[in-house]
Amino acid sequence: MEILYKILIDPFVQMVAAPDLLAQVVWEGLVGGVLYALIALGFVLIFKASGVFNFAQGIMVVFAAMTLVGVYEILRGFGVYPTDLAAYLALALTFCVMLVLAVAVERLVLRPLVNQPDIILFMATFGLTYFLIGFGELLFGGNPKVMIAEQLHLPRGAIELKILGGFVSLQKVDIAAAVVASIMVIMLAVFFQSTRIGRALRAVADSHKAALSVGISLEQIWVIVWFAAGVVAVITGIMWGARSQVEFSLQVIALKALPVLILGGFTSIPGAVVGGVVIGVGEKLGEFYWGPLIGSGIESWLAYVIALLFLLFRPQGLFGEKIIERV
Amino acid sequence: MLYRECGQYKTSYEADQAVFPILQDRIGIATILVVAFIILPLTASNFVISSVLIPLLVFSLAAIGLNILTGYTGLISLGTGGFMGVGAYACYKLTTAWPDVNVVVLIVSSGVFSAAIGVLFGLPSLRIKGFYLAVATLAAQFFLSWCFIRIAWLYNNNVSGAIEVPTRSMFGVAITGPTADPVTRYLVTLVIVVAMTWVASNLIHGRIGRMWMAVRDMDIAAELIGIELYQTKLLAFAVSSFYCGVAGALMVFLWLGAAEADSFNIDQSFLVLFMVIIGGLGSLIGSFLGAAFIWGLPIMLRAAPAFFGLSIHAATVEHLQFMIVGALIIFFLIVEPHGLARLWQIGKQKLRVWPFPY
Amino acid sequence: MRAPAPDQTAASEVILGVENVTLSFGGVAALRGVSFEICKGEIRAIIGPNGAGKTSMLNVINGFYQPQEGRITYKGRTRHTMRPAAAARGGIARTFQNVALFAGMTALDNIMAGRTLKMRRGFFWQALRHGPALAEEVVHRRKVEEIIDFLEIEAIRKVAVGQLPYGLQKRVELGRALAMEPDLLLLDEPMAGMNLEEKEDMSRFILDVNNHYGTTIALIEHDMGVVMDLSDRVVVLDYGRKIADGSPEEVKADQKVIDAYLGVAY
Amino acid sequence: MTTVASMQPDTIPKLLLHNAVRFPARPAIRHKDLGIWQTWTWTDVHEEVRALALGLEALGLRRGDKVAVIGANRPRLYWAMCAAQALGAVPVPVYADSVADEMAYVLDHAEVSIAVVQDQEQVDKVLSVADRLKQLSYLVYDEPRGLRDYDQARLKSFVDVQASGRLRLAAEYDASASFEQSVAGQNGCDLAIVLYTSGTTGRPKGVMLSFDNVLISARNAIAFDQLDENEEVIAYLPLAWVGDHIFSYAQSYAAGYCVNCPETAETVVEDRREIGTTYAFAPPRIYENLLTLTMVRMEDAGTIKRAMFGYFIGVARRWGEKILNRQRVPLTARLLYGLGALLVYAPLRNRFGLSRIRVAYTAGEAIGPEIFRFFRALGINLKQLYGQTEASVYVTAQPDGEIHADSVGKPSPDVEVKIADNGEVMFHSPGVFLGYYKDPQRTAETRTADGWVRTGDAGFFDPVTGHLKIIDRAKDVGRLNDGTLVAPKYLENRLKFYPNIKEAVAFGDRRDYVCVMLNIDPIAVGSWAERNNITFASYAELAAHPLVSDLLARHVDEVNRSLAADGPMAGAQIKRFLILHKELDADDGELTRTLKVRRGFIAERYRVLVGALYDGSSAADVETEVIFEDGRKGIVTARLKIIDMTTYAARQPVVEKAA
Repeated sequence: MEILYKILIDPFVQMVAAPDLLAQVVWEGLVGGVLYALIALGFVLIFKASGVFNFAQGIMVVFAAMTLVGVYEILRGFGVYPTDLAAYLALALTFCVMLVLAVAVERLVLRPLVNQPDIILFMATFGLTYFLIGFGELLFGGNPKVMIAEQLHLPRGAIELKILGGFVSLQKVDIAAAVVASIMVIMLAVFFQSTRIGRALRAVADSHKAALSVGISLEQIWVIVWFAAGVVAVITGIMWGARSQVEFSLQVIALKALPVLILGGFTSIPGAVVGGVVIGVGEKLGEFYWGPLIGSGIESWLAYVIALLFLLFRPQGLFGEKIIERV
Repeated sequence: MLYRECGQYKTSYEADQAVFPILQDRIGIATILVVAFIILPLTASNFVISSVLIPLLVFSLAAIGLNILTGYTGLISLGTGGFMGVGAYACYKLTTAWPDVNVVVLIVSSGVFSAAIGVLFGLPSLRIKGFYLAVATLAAQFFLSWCFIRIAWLYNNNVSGAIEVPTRSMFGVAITGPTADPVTRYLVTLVIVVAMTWVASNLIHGRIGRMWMAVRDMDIAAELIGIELYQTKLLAFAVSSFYCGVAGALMVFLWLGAAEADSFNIDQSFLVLFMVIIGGLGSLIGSFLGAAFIWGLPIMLRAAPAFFGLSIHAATVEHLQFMIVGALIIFFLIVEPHGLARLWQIGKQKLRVWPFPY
Repeated sequence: MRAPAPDQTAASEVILGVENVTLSFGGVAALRGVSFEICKGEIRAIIGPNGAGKTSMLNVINGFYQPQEGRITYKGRTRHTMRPAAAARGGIARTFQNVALFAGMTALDNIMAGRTLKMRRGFFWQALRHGPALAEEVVHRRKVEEIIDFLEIEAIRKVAVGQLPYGLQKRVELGRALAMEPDLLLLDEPMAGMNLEEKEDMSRFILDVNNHYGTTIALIEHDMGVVMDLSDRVVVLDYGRKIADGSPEEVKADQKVIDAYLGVAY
Repeated sequence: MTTVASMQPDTIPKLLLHNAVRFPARPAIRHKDLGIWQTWTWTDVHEEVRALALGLEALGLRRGDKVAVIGANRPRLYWAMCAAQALGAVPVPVYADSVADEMAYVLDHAEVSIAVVQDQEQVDKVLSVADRLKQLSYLVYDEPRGLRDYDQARLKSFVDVQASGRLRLAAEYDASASFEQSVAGQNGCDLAIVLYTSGTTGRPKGVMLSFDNVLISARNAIAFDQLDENEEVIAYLPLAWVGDHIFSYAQSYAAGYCVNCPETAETVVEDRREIGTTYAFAPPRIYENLLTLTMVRMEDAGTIKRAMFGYFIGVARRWGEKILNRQRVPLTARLLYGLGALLVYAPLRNRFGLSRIRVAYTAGEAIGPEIFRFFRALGINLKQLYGQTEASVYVTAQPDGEIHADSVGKPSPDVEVKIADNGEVMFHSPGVFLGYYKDPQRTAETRTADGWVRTGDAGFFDPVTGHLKIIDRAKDVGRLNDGTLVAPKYLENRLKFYPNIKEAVAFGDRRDYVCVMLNIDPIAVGSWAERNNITFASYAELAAHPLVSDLLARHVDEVNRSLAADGPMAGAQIKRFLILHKELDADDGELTRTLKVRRGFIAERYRVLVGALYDGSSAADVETEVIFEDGRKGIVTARLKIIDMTTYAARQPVVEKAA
């Protein structure tokens, strides 16, 4: 009885008791969710177009961030000045690196493995992950770096809102992140809906022939999506890096994107966003209000359990197309 | 060439259905067993035994477990590490609860617990498939490693949060704990692994194995010939987790001697998954080859610089190792997606039809 | 064409009855109030132009699809929904239009798999694979070998079915179905994509199955010649409706059928 | 020998009883059926045969009746022969692939009263001509498959017949005794079997052999090659062929060794490998096919492997023969050969299923020296023998260590051989047949009053080795208008030694020069074509391809060169040849059932072509009627190119060294 009360009633009582706290928690979750969403976005892009479940998305984020910072440091080393110039130069170069990466992946991994079963491609991206970890650490060393947030003129500090009879503080970086994320989603949506390439990419998801009929070769499409995913990774890297620091252990956040995808469906961009937010918020709420009951740290798995329960009722995800089995 | 099958004819189905119908194969297996049971214990150094051979056996067993699920039944799992952990912690609890029960018995029976957990997390497998299922197992992985940290009862509330293997002996010989001699631990592990491999091959070559593979290859057709998909999948989960569990127990009790939650994290799951993929999905031999490759490669890479008299910074070696392993995984998937086992098969076939190409 | 098998002319006892079955996917109707009967021991052909709902009909019969309306009476027991596994246990076997074999297994294992339902030995014995389990395995291997002999596929017994030519794959699939010792055998275009010789063989096998084991057979086929030779009675579907039902000759003469097939090779 | 033989059981049924006591638990016969080698010991066979015999007796089979045995090599069909013999009836094996009409002739001529057949196919054939067979009372079939709806009146299943026999054993106290009586009631001089030989001309003749004929020959051969009960043979040649009858039946009973029946025709090679035969008997084409197959497959092998293979085959050709004949060879050669054995020879023997072979015979036709030496070089003890149905096989055979590629060996034990004035080979032996069934006239033509048999083959004894050499059919040895000797078969064999040439038909008798018609070997030439990326849709198209005719022209030229060095044959070089548009086929009557060319028939059938060959025209149109498997008839037309060859002046004959 006691325990039931603790689980079913008590948390909500607390929420009502301190709405500002609730708001704060939700906001935290929201921001976390946005970042999940960004990573999920990378997954979706690639999965949509090449049916590859890209486990390497996580490391791509870290790699991008590392490259950005690394390149920046090098440029500074050459005495490029002012700092913001160096920063933006570094950003530009990072994009180039991601493009190179995309091309390399297409040439060395995807093309030779075309028509292999999904599991094989999935494993290949594991190999890619390992490789990038080793490569990155070799280049930039294993220890954490600080994101060049201010050089990139990311807002700093926090806004203190006096609402709900209390204080809710919003980190400007987080706001920026949210904004950037939304902008990017919109851009992608537009890209997919109303550009030729975008339509081609959508077509690929359905059938490769369709794509060719649009006049774009599969190879090109792969390069494009992987580059797009790379760009997303850079942004994600900056945002994430700005909140904490940049280190290789971050790559496990890739796994966090999985439940998000489950919710959103592997092929839906809005799904990724919504899923991300749901997971982010759910996680924080769970951690904050229910966590203490069973020893904290439930963040680490709550997301998956949420996804799992959700799966049982809607296997194809929120926005995923319904799967009809033909016999 | 080496295979001279002329004159090997079968007059009974028992002989024809045998796991190794070809004489030369039987000889080969016999030799391997002799080497493993007699030659190696006598010749190999303690280092080789305790940090190469034993882990190799342990991982092979885990790989077999995962292979039963992923390779034979076609269900991807990322929870191997977790299931191994269950085995390990269960074994720890058992040995500390019943100090005088034979530890080998406890090691094997600890698999039962992981089997149970495996079935629990296998329940969604009816509704969901492929990567979605992978997520379910991922949930298992993270939930379990959380348990290993948070539930102090599992490690008898000791401050370190780690489990220390108590010394247990059999026929007066210490086989677990710090005092146990590597060779003894090796032999015990070997016996368990060989026995369980034998059982696995029995299952796979019989009705149950065919049911698993049927589900893997074409679940619709499987249903059509009267196979209950759900039960079959759950059975696969149970057996698979059992093997992983025992592997986990062996890992702690006969290899590491101690472990904490981190020993069973997601990386462990991936490691075993690599072994299965590189070794070859749906092949027992592959499980061994894969384990040998994935476990042996880094060791060799670490040894390499010294071997060539180069002095490279340890960290650098570490990084290079990551790169090479990653690259090799991709390389293998490209040249032979069906893994080392297939390479072995092809080689064998070549020897059988020698000197002809086909 | 063929001498009717004695038992079937004797007592035309109904083994399967389909009563105004209606099936639709999200508004698209595949079957509309179809009814017909299959008698014990006969060879019943289901024909019709593409998209007539033939395959859907088979899928309803062995429980892949659940009809929105209508009833299926099998061996006197009426049921509305049924799972394929249950149908299998009830003695309904089936082959597919585009072969659905277990690609990773040998021809032998594929057919052995067909015996699954008949094998009893539990996990424990399976794990030992000696004594009872092995004995059982041997008994069923023998049964399977009889089928292999029957279908004349000795030479490919131990070849992985993936590597077999299409015609042989179809044979193996038939073998797997036979291994279940079914009372009702559903064949979905058993001769699709075969050359003349293979078709002749397959026809012979189908007749022999019906004649040798007295198995009731319902088959979908495009090749009219084959249908006319093999079947005792024919149901004709068009756009999910039954438009004719009767002996091959009657059906052939039926104006509705001819119209439906207008333009289709006849 | 004869004396020894006479002390042993003198009929096959007696041997059965004898073996059941001698080797009760030894395997007598195996059949790969339902995926495994089903095995019957001599005890089992005794039981089976007795049951069948009693059953057949119940069907009214009496002493002297004829029992046709039609089908593939199956234990039950062999038992049927023995069961019939046990009752004093006479088995008449019939070629299973003969068309209904041929079958009708044999069954009718032999006055068969019961036919034991394998399956529906044979039943259908027999029933289709049943109205012409007055005597035929019952058809006993082995496989019931597909026969359910047949009118069962004259059909009996093998199982039922045996069952009725077993019933008698149970019911009648003296059944078993009466069986043994009837076995004991016969002796060596009784008629054992009638084998119909599809002679190169005219209707088949029924060769009557007594138990003595069969068994004495069999025992002599067993002694000659030191065979015992441990041999394993594969039975896959037609039951009606004397070779199979002696090797897979008579000798098995006499020596007590095990006969193995393959699962299906396609799996013979596989099954042979599984069993690992120790004693084999086959016409040359079987070995030719093995060699062709080997060469074709090695063509597809990787470069290194091909080189390795080529090198060691070279080593084998150089030393293998000597080593096999226990001659002195340098140590290095031995070592090389040993290495080769590890890498090539032993694996090849394994692939051929000849790893355990002790003695392998080739007979019925001349075998190409190349082929012959190839197998011997691999360490396979391949030997030639010269035999005839009329002789219960054995006329001459090569003793171990006395092997010459171009001879057929010395007279077998108890056999006397002489050369008639016209060059025809004649023999006299315990194996000499009783006569042709119901054909005293042709019997008289073949066998002289004092028991010498005309083989119809021309030959001579090699003065050096004392071995017999066969040139050709005596009647076929002709002369060109200028008087030079022509031995068509001799030419044909020379040509057929080339893997690319499947069949050859030579003409020349009473003509100005020699011409030949060739059949390409579809496998060999086919793969050659693929390697030279020559595309072709049909046999005819391939045969007509100019590059193919060039290829064959080269072979013919080589033959001409070698003929030039061939003393008496030097004059008979080939002037012109053409390549036939279709394969010569037994179903079209162009080959005999034992696949020998029927030159006369072909000359008649392709009159046009022969004409064209001799009227100097450069091409000829041909139109042939062919009979398809299902009996339908069709017309094949083609325009064939005729190629002119150069001939060479005769050179001093070089004596061919043995190996």
